[in-house]
Amino acid sequence: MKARIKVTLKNGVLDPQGKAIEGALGSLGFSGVESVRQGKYIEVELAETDRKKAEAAIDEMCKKLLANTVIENYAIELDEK
Amino acid sequence: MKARIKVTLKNGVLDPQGKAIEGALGSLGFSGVESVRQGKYIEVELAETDRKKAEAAIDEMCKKLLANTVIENYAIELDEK
Amino acid sequence: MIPNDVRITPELIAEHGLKPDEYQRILDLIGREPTLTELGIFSAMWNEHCSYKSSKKWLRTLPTTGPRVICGPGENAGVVDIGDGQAIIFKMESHNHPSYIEPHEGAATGVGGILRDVFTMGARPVAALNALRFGAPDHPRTRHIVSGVVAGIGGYGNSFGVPTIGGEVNFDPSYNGNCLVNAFAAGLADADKIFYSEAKGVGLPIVYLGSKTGRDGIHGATMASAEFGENSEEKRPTVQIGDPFSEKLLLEACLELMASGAVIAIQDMGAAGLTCSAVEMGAKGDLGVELDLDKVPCREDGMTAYEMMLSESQERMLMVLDPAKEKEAEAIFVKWGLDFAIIGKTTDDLRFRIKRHGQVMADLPIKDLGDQAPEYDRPWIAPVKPEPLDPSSVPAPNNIGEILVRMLGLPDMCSRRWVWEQYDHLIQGNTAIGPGGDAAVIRVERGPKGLAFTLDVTPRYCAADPREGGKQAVAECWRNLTAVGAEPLAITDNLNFGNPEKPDIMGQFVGCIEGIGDACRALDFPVVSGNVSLYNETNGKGILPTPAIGAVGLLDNFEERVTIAFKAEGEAIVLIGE
Amino acid sequence: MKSSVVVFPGSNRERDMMYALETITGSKPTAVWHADRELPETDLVVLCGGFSYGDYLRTGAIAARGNIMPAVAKAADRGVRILGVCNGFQILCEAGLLPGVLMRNAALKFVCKHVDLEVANADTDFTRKYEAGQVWRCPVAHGDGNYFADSETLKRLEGEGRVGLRYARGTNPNGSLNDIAGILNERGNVFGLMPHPENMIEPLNGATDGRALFESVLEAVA
Ligand SMILES: Nc1ncnc2c1ncn2[C@@H]1O[C@H](COP(=O)(O)OP(=O)(O)O)[C@@H](O)[C@H]1O
Repeated sequence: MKARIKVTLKNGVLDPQGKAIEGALGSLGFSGVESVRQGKYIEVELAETDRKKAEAAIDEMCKKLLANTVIENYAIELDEK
Repeated sequence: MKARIKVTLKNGVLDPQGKAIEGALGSLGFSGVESVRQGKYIEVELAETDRKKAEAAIDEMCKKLLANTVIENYAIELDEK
Repeated sequence: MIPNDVRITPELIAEHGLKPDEYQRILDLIGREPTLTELGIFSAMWNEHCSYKSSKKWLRTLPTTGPRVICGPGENAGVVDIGDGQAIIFKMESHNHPSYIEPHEGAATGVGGILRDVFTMGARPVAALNALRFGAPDHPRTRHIVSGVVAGIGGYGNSFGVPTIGGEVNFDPSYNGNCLVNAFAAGLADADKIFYSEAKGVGLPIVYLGSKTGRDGIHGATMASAEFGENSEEKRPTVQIGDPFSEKLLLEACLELMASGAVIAIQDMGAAGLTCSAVEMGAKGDLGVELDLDKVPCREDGMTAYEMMLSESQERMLMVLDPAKEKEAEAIFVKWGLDFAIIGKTTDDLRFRIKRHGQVMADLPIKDLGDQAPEYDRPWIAPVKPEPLDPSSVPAPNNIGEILVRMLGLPDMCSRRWVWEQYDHLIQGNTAIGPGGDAAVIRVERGPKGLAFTLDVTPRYCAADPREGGKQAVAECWRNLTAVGAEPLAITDNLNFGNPEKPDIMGQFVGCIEGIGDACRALDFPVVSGNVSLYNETNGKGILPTPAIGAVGLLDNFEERVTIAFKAEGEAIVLIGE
Repeated sequence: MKSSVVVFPGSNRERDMMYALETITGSKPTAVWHADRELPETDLVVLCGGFSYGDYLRTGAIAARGNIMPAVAKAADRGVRILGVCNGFQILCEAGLLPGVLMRNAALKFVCKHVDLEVANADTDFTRKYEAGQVWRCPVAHGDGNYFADSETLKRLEGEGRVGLRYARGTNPNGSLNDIAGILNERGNVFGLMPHPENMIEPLNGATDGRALFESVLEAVA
C-alpha cells in the first residue's frame, strides 16, 4: 500500500518560504500570482495490505512525526499498489 | 484559479530526508515501512481564470523555478476556486 | 471579527490575566469601562512580562552604574564603553514557554528577539550565546524539546549570520514541564551613535518597518506569564514562526537607515509588539501617540484593532522618522524588500489613540499605561536551608577511575560538542576562543582588542541557598572571564523562577537578587540589562531557581587570550584560590 | 587583481570574504548588488556564503535566477574566474554553471567544524599553490553540503580531474558522494566548494592554509 501525505501550514501561520517564492516568481516576470504556500509531500510505502489498518498507521505516523500538528495540517491518500 | 504542485525527487536521486524519516519511523516502533520519499507541495493562487493559460503559466513556473528538473519531477493539479 | 464594544465580564478580565483589583485600577484611571482593544492594551502592558510588577522593587536594588556604563537597564539593551570610541551592547532574554510549546520556533524567535534588541540600538551583532535547561534526559518529551530548541537556535543564528559561541546546557526533572531557553546577544557600535527609544518632537511620523502583521501569538505575552496546566497543549496556534531571512534584511536596512540620519527614535516590536513599542516610545518622550491601523501592513484579511495591537508577529520595528528624510528612508527599505509604512504621528496630548476604519478604538493616558502599572511587594519567606548531607551516608567509591569515567559521561558533564557543532561559531572570522572553553573570545573588528563572553548559574546552589547561589553565579562569570585573560566589564541577567505569588518562591527570588547585588557591588561589576521570567511552573511545581548571568569582559589584545588546553608536557600544574 | 563579491539578500559571509580578498590580494573587492545586471571589470567573481533568500525552496535556487546571474554566466564564458563558496557553490549548481546539486546533509543537521581537505587536483587555477595530495584543515558551516550527481556526471568529473578538493581522513561532514568538497567546470575557471577558506587565513583562525586558494587565483590572473 502506498500513502501520499500532504503536510500544509495551518491558516494564518507565517510561511516565509511561500513568501520568498512569491517574490521570486514576481521578479521572474510572472504576473497575477496572488499567493504561494509551501508544504511537504511525503510518500510512504507500507507492507500492510489492509486499507483500514494502513490508514490508521499512517494517521499515527503523521501525528507522531510527519506533521508538526502545532502549526501544520495533514491530508492522507491511500493507493493500492 | 488555484494550482497544487507536487515536486518529487526523481528515481535514483538520493533522498536524505526520506531516509531519515524512514529511520525515525522505525525507531518510533512503526513496522512494515518499506520506503519513504519526501518532496514538496506548493499551492499557488493565480488571478488567471482561463484554465489553459493558467496551466501553461504554472508549467513555466515549475520549469523555471519551482522544480530543479535535474533531480526533480513535478505534477500539477488545477482547481477552479 | 471581534467587536470592540463587547461587555467586559469578569471572565474576560480573567482571560486577559488581570486580577479584579487590577481591573478596578483601570476603571479608576480612565473613569469608564474600557473597550475590548483597551482591555487588550492594559493586559499587555500590565502583565508580569512587560510590567515587572512582582520584580521591580527588587531589581531597583541592583547596582547598575559604573565608569564604563553608557546605558543601564531601561532600554532595549545595556551599553558599555570599551574604549577607542566603541561600545558593546548586550542583553539576555528568555523564551521559555513558547519553546516548550513549539521548541524549534519558540527558540528561534527567542534568538530573533534578542538580536533585534541589540541592533535596534545601532549595533551590529557580533556574538550570541544561550543558556538552556531541560527536563530529565529520560523524560518522554525531553529529546523532542532538546533537538527542536538546538535546531531552532542554530537555524536562526546561522542564517542571520552571527556566531553562536557559547552557553550552557543542563538537565533536571524540575524542568520537565518547563524548559528554559535564555538567549544572549551582543553587538558593536560607535559609542556616539547609539539609538534610543525615546520619541522626540511633536507631529513627527511614526513608521512601521519590517515584516507584515499577522495573527501570530495573540496573547503570547499573557501566556508567557500564566502558569501552565494540563491543557497547555491546546494553546498551540499562538506560536510565532521565525524568519531569520527577513531579520537579516531588517538588520542591514536598519543599519543603513541609521547611518542616513533619518532615525529619531526606534524600538523593536517584541511581546505585544505594537502596543508596548508605541507606548514606550511615547511615554519616554513625554509625548502622545496616534496610530491609524488602516495603514499597518497586514498579512491576513480582516484584522481587528484588538488583534493588531496584540499581534506578536516577528521581525518588526517602530521608529520616529525625521520627515525631511522620508524618501531616502523609504528607498532603503524598498531596496531590502521590506515594508515601510507611516502609520501615525507623535502628539502633544499624552494620549495613546488608536484608530481603525476611521473610528477611535482606544484612547488612553499614555504615561499611566506604564507608570500606573501595578507594582507588588509580594510577601516572601526565606527558604529553609537543607540539612547538610551526612558524609557517612555516601559510601566511598571503590575505584576513582571508574567514577571519573561515569562522571564525564553524565548528561550535565559530558561534552556539548553535539550542541555547538550545530551552531555556526566561526562566521565573521573573529572567533578567537570558540565554544568549549571557560569563556568565548572574539576579536573586536580587526583587533587588537578582544571581548570575552560567558553565561553561568548553578540552580542547585540557588535552591540550597538563594543568596549564596546568586553570588556564586556572578563569581563564576567573573572567574570565567578572568580565566581567559579578560577584564570583567558588566553583566546582564535572566531571572527564571516559579510562581512569585508563593512566598517561598518569592523568597528564592529575593535571595538570589540580593546575592547577585552583593557580588556585583563587591566586584564593581554592574548589571546593565536583564529579563525576568516568572511563573515557570507546571501543575503547581516550580523549576529550580535559575538566575542566569551573562557577563562580558575586555582584552586589550586578543592575542593574550588564554585557553584551557595544557600546552606542553612536563609543565607544572598549579592550583590557585582557597 | 580586481575582484568582486556578489551580495544577495541573505548573504552573510560577504564581509568575511571581502576581508580575506583584501588582505590576501592587497586590493579592495567591489561589492555587487544582486539586482544589478552588469558586473564591474573584474578578474574574479565570488559568490559568497550565507542563506540567500533564506535557503527557502532549495538552497541557492532563488539567487541563481537573480538579475546578476546572466552577467556571471557571461563572465564565465569569457573565462573570468568564478568562485562559489558554500551558498555560492549551491547557487552555481542551481544556475547550471556547475553540474550536480547539494542536498541536505546526511545527518540532517547543520554542521560547523573543522574538516581535513585533500587537494585532489593541484593543477587548477584555484589549487595550484597547494601540493597534490596535501591535506589541510578548513572549517565548514552548512546544512546542505551533500554533493550529489548522477553516476555519469560523477564519472566525468573524476575522469577529467574536476574534483578539486575532497574531505580526507574520514572527515566528510555531510555524506557527499566520493567525499567531494569542491568541483570545477569543464573549462576550469569556475570553482565551487562547501568549506570556508576565507575563515582560515590568519593565526587567529588556527592556521592560514586557506590563503593558498586565493593566492592560486592571484597567480592565475597575473
Ligand atoms: N533582572 C533584571 N536586571 C536588570 N535589568 C532588568 C532585569 N530585567 C529586566 N531588566 C531591564 O528592564 C527593561 C525591560 O526589559 P524587557 O521588558 O525584558 O525588555 P523588552 O522590552 O526587550 O522585552 C530592560 O531594559 C531590561 O534590561
